[in-house]
Amino acid sequence: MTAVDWVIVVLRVVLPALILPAFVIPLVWIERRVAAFIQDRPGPNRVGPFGLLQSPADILKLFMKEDTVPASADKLLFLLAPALAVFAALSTFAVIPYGPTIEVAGHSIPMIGADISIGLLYVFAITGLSVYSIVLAGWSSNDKFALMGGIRSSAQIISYELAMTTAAAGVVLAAGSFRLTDIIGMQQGAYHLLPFLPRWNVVPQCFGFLVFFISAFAETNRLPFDLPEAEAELVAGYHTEYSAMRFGSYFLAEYINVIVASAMTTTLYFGGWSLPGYHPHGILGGAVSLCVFAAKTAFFVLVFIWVRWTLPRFRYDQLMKLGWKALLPLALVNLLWVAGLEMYRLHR
Amino acid sequence: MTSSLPLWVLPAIPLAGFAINALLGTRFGKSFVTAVGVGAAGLATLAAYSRLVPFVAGSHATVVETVTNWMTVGTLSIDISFRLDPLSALMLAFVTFVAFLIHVYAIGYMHHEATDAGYARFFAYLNLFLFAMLTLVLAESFLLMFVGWEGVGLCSYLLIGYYFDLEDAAAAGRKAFVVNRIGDYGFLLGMFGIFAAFGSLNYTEVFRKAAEQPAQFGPALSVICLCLFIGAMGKSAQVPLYVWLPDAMAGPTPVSALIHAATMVTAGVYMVARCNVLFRLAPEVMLFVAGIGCFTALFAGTIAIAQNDLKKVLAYSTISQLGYMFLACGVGAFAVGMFHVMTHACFKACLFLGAGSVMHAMSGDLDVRHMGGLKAKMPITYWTFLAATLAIAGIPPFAGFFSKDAILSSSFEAPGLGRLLWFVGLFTAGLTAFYMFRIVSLTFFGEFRGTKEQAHHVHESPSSMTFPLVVLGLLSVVAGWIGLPAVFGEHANVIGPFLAPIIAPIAGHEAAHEALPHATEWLLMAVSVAVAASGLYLAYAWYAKQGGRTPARLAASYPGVYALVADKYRIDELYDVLFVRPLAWLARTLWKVVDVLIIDGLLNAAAFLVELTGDFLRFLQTGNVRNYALTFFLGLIALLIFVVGAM
Amino acid sequence: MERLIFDAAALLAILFAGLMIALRDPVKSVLALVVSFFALAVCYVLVLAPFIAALQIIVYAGAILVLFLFVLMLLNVGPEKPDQDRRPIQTVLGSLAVVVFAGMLLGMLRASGSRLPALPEAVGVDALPDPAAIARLLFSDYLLHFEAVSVLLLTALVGAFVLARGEDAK
Amino acid sequence: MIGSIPLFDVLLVSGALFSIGIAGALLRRNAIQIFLSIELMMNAANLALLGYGAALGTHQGQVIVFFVIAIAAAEASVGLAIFVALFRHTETIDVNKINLLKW
Amino acid sequence: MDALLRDHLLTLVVFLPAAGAALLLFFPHSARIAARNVALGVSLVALAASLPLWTRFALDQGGFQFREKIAWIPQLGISYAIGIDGISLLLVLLTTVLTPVSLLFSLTHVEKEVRGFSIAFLVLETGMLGSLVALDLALFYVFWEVMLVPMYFIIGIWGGPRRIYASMKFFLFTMAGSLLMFLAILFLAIRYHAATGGWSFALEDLYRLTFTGSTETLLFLAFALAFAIKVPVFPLHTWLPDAHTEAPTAGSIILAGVLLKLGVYGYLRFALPLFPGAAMRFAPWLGVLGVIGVVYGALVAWAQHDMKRLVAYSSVSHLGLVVIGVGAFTTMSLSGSVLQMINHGLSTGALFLLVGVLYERRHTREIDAYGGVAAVVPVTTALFLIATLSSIGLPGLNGFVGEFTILLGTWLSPHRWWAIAAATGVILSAVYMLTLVQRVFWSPFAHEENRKLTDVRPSEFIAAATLVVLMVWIGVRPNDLLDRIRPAVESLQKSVAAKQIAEAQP
Repeated sequence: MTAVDWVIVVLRVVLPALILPAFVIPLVWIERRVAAFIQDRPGPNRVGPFGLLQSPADILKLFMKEDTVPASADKLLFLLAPALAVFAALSTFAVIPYGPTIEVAGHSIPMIGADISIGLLYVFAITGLSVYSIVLAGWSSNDKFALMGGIRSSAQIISYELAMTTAAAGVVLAAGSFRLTDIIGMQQGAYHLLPFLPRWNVVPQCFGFLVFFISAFAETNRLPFDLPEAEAELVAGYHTEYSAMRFGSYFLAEYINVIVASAMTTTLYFGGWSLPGYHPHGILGGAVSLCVFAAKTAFFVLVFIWVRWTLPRFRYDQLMKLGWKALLPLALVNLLWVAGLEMYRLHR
Repeated sequence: MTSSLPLWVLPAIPLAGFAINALLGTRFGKSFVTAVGVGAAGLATLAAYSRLVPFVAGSHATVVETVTNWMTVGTLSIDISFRLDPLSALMLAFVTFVAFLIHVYAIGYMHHEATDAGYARFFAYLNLFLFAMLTLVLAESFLLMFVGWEGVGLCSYLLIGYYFDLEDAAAAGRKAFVVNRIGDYGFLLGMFGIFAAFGSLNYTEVFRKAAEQPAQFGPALSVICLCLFIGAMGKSAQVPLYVWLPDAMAGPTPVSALIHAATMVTAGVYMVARCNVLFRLAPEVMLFVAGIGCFTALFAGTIAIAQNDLKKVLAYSTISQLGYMFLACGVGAFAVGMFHVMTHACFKACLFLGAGSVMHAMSGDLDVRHMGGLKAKMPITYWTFLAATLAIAGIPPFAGFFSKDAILSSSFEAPGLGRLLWFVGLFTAGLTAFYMFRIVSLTFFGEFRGTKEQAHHVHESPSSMTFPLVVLGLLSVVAGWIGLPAVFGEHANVIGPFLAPIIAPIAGHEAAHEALPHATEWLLMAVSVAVAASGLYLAYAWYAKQGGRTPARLAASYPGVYALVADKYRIDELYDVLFVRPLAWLARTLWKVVDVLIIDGLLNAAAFLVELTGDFLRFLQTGNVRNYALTFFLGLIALLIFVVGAM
Repeated sequence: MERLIFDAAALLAILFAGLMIALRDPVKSVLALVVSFFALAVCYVLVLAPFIAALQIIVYAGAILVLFLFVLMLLNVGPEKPDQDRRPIQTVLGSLAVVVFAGMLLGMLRASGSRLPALPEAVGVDALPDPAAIARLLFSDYLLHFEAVSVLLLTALVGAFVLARGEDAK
Repeated sequence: MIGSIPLFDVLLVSGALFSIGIAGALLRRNAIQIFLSIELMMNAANLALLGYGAALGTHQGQVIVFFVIAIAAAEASVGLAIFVALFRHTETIDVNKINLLKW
Repeated sequence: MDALLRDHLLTLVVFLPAAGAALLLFFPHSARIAARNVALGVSLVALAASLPLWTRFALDQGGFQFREKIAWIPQLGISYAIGIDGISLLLVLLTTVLTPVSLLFSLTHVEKEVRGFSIAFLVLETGMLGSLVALDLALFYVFWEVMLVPMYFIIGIWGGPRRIYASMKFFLFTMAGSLLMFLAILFLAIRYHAATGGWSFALEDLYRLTFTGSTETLLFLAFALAFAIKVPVFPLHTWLPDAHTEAPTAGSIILAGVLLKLGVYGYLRFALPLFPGAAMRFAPWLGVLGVIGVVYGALVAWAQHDMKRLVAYSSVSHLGLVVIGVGAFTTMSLSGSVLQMINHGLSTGALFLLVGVLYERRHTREIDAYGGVAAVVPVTTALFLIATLSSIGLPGLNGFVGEFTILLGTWLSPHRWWAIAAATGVILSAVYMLTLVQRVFWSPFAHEENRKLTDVRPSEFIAAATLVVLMVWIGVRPNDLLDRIRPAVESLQKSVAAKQIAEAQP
């Protein structure tokens, strides 16, 4: 391996990790503006043009604030938890392809962190980890609200991960691989029967998509599934005791998760970076694909925000009911359906 | 004789009667039951005579009719086949007839029987008995005879226990059956012996083989005959197995008359006579038979003297008379024995029925001390009873005289102990006359000693009861005339020649029987008549004339003896101490000690041992998971070491 | 390089495993185990079993151990109290046994070291084996086992539910 | 680059982990920790299996491990359920105190 | 269907009850009436199915008939091989008759867990039938144990006050024996493997093995013990009184009627032909134990004051007689033994049934609690009397034929004195049975509470009457049975003789 290859590898892996947090800053602003729009109020508009600098200011504040650690807390874990949250959020992105493999000066550069054969599983593995950050936070801060939050989230995330995985299994079944590039690959082009329809998984697996997307909300603890931090009941849930940048890092992690969730949805059900009928070449192609990918992801991020400011919060038992009695069965049905399709395809 | 109806019909008729009465009797009431029961008996009698008349008229050739094969196992093959020969003919003649009479008698006697059910039961049993008795009589093989043998035993059991709610009746029934069973045990072994020796149980075959080469079977036969005779002892109530018969009087009187006087009890004699071929080949057993018979006659007679229960006296007299019969058989005069069987059937049945009639009049009371002067109140009963008494006492020309005299004379002429036997028999004859006339005097003479209401109630019995009495009374007068002694002329004796063919000639045993000189005959007759008459007179004098003062004085002067005799020599008590109690004790011990203590003890001990071990081992169960885990792991290590060692 | 990673991961795994049994506080030992399993997952990847590694994290770290935590928090079990009935025999014998066992393992390993199979050749990250092969095995040769396990899981599900819901829920 | 780990190392590690697991299982009193130790032992076994699988170039090892994990999941769920039930009664999960199962 | 009836009639008979039990499993717990009716119906169907066995049984041949053979565990040569000869034919019919009879009786008298009871009973029937028809030792053992378990429950659940003790005793006794037998069976199979290289548990294969000396003795003893316990032979009999006494009436009927017979049957079918040498060596012991059993059982029966116990001990006595017949080993005595098994099944079954009639009304088995009840229950009395007479061997009823042939056969054998000693049973049986009759049904009316005793119900009457009819039939026409027994017995003797010769020259 030459030095260039090394550079390429490093870039492939590191860039997303660096860029992603950067996206958060505008995202926060966007959310607040959208929220304001939905609630029919101006929103942040003082700091900088259109209040664009609001978010940087908040971050600055967070960095400046005093970092308190409860005396009765378990120091080590208390400090560890938020870091874990960010780590989990960031490391997911490593396997998500944000563009095709492009040829640049004889080097073939796959636009993806690491194109491993178990990409999807990896994602779920990391998601599974993210629960620890919350549970630990809840437990280590030695505060009953926090603990409640922790317990809730652990149960909630595990439950919904089931539904999510099962839904995703449909996609895997269709693609015959965990490799996300393969998954995108099989979504190229259009159906030969209805050429106007892109061969995205969402078409045959709309239910799978629904389940996946809804579960994504739960996984990211966003409304209407933000029970671990339901301020009305638990003050602020698992991060009640956190302040300053530690709180910030949860904040950060949440938004990154939102982005990642959207990216995954895009990848699994909406052909990722691919554009029906467009075959990218060279750097330009890479750039276009990247934009396409970003656009699709952004759309889902907006949906996240929209939903948050539209729907009320579930009660906990309702949450569980939904997860176990609605989503999981639905996902299973979807799986069966996909299996049927595959059988049909094989026997044709 | 194709036209005549087959022999199997004879037992079949009463069997049918039994079945009908047993199943339907209770439903259709007394008249129906009477019709069926008595009808069955009558039909059987008719059927019997329809065979007998031609038989007697014609040549007395033995007839054997086989119905079917009953059982075939290995070498054993038993046919259901019936035999008509002089012997069975004789039995058949009076069994059916007497049975019929007694059926008739029972109509009146049982009429007061409360429930239809009981009435039906009674007649059903009677019919069943008749069936069994006919089977016994007509059987051609020992086994079939055994069927009848046990059958009559069963019926006597059932009928003795007819009043099952009376303690003593129930007990008596059981006693009768059990004692009979002891006899049957002998009979069984006898049969086994016979089969082992002759390879068959059919009379014809067995007797033929025995008669042809007697030497071959000699030793075995003495055992066989002994066993058979034990059976006879049980059935015919000989010492020491007589104890059931007196108790059997607990049954209804017709039953006593039919079963325990006329027919069943004579089955033993019949059987011995039937097997005369075998017995004659076992002389020592013959002697034994004679001895037992003789002793029983005397023994029972002495007991009879001191009894005050009318039926008890008759019972003992029956035993005594049966002794006579065996005496006859024992001295080889089987025909004579059978002759006495027949005559005895007539007069003893008559006596019992008379007793029944008296009992009926005395409303159930049988104690002669409460009677007296019944002559006037119930003449028919009196006269018939008197006739029968004279017959049994052996007063010529009454039936008993001839048969008894024949027995005495034949024992007199018997070799060896003959004279002794004759003397004892003679004495017993006197006794018989005495005690019989004793009860006659006590019952019919003198003045009434019962209570007022008894006196008021006493009356002659209904015609259904008196009719049989009269018939039997007449019979007990004339029945003996078919067996006149030789002194009355060459052909005076009908029965002897008639029965002669059953005494089959045995190779090498020419019956060296020369008749006694007439003078001796006359003498013997005279002596016996004299003895009997004196016995009669004594009884009359003591009990009718002077109201029994002398005997009372005698009893008073020898209280011990009197009590002993009155208590029947306390034989029952003796048996109780000798056999019943020890056996009961043994049974209890076996149960409580062997079963419970030893065997179960061992078992429970073993169980306890196991439990004990468990109690110790259980302490390994600390209940602490970690201990278990540790043990488990140590085991794993051991295993590992083992494997590594293996490598 | 992968040797380095492996050794590091292995060391980490062993270290935290030790920590797991050393710590008094169950929650902490669970966390220690989580870390240890992570390290193990890395090892799995390095022995060419990425699929299993993923499962390891999803099922073990992501589900089972979370379940542990969940239960611990639910029951709110404090740190182990200093033992009142200490069982010296158990402790001593146990430790002894462990030592012996470890020693034996080591010995056996040394004994058979030479006869162990040869090294598999290394591959690139992108060329990690595809789980499809395993899937094929699972659904062909091991189908019965697979179904059996699925039934087992179902049973366990029901069993766990029945056990844990307690009397009041009836 | 991935793979080419000498089986010896793998087995060594798995052995070490296994021993640690046993030690935990034998020496801890906290049921949960015992349970954890058992899980650890399973993983040690898994590691060995995978190592062999890799060395022999088959997938059998992974399949077996797959089953092991599945079974471990079942076991964990039931086991924990038992603990919950137990705790409800005895307010403790110290196995030294849970010894009702004795004479 | 025709094919089934033609080729698999025996299987049909054997497994009908089991099928019925399976059917009952689907019944709700509360369906008491339905359960008992179904059970009764099924047993009746089984009876109906078993009648063709009687009619289509070829009299002239000694071997097994209605044979079926299906490989079951071919690796071990274990096959589902069944078939019947005269001996098993009669016992099969006895079983199929007694089961409905006992169920008919239980109709009105089992209250607790009717469904379970019916199931247990049907399974029991299959077990009994199976062990009667099995011609493969492994199969036989399976059925043998199948038979054991339901009886254990029947006694242990539906039994009297001391049922637990009784059932435990019953179970342990039987188990102890059958385990030894199991070992012996395995040993046989292994020997067969060693001899031929193939595996087989089939009877006719194992018949061909010949053993000598101590091996044979041990094997024989292992088998004999199992069967001796079941019979039961004298010192091993103490489980029987308890089991009989505590078992529910129906249980007692089956226990006495069929289970005990399986001991003798097993001896005749397995122990004797497999190890004739040893069997002959031990025959004297067998006979002696039989004699002891006869006298002992009778005496102890006499000492009882519990009706069922009395009848139970009478069984000991009667089966002692059967054992003697087997020990004597003459054609006559063997036939007698087989016949006597049937007789005892009928008479003792009837006795238990009628005792049960009283028990269900007065709920006591104490003899002294009765007395003079003939006045209130005449029909019961009559039936009981007949059963008694049959059991004490009155000629004209079934008991006599068996007794007589056994005793006569024994007399003809070298051991004449057995017959002499055993014949005392004739007296003793009269003693204890008539004592029972006298103290229960006759003698003065003792207890006022007996006034309200009701006579037999129709169902009970039918049940008892069936048995009575059979008693009379066998008593009058014993040949119907003997003709079927004869060939079997003769072939048995032939095979034994042949094998003894074979063992003589190794």
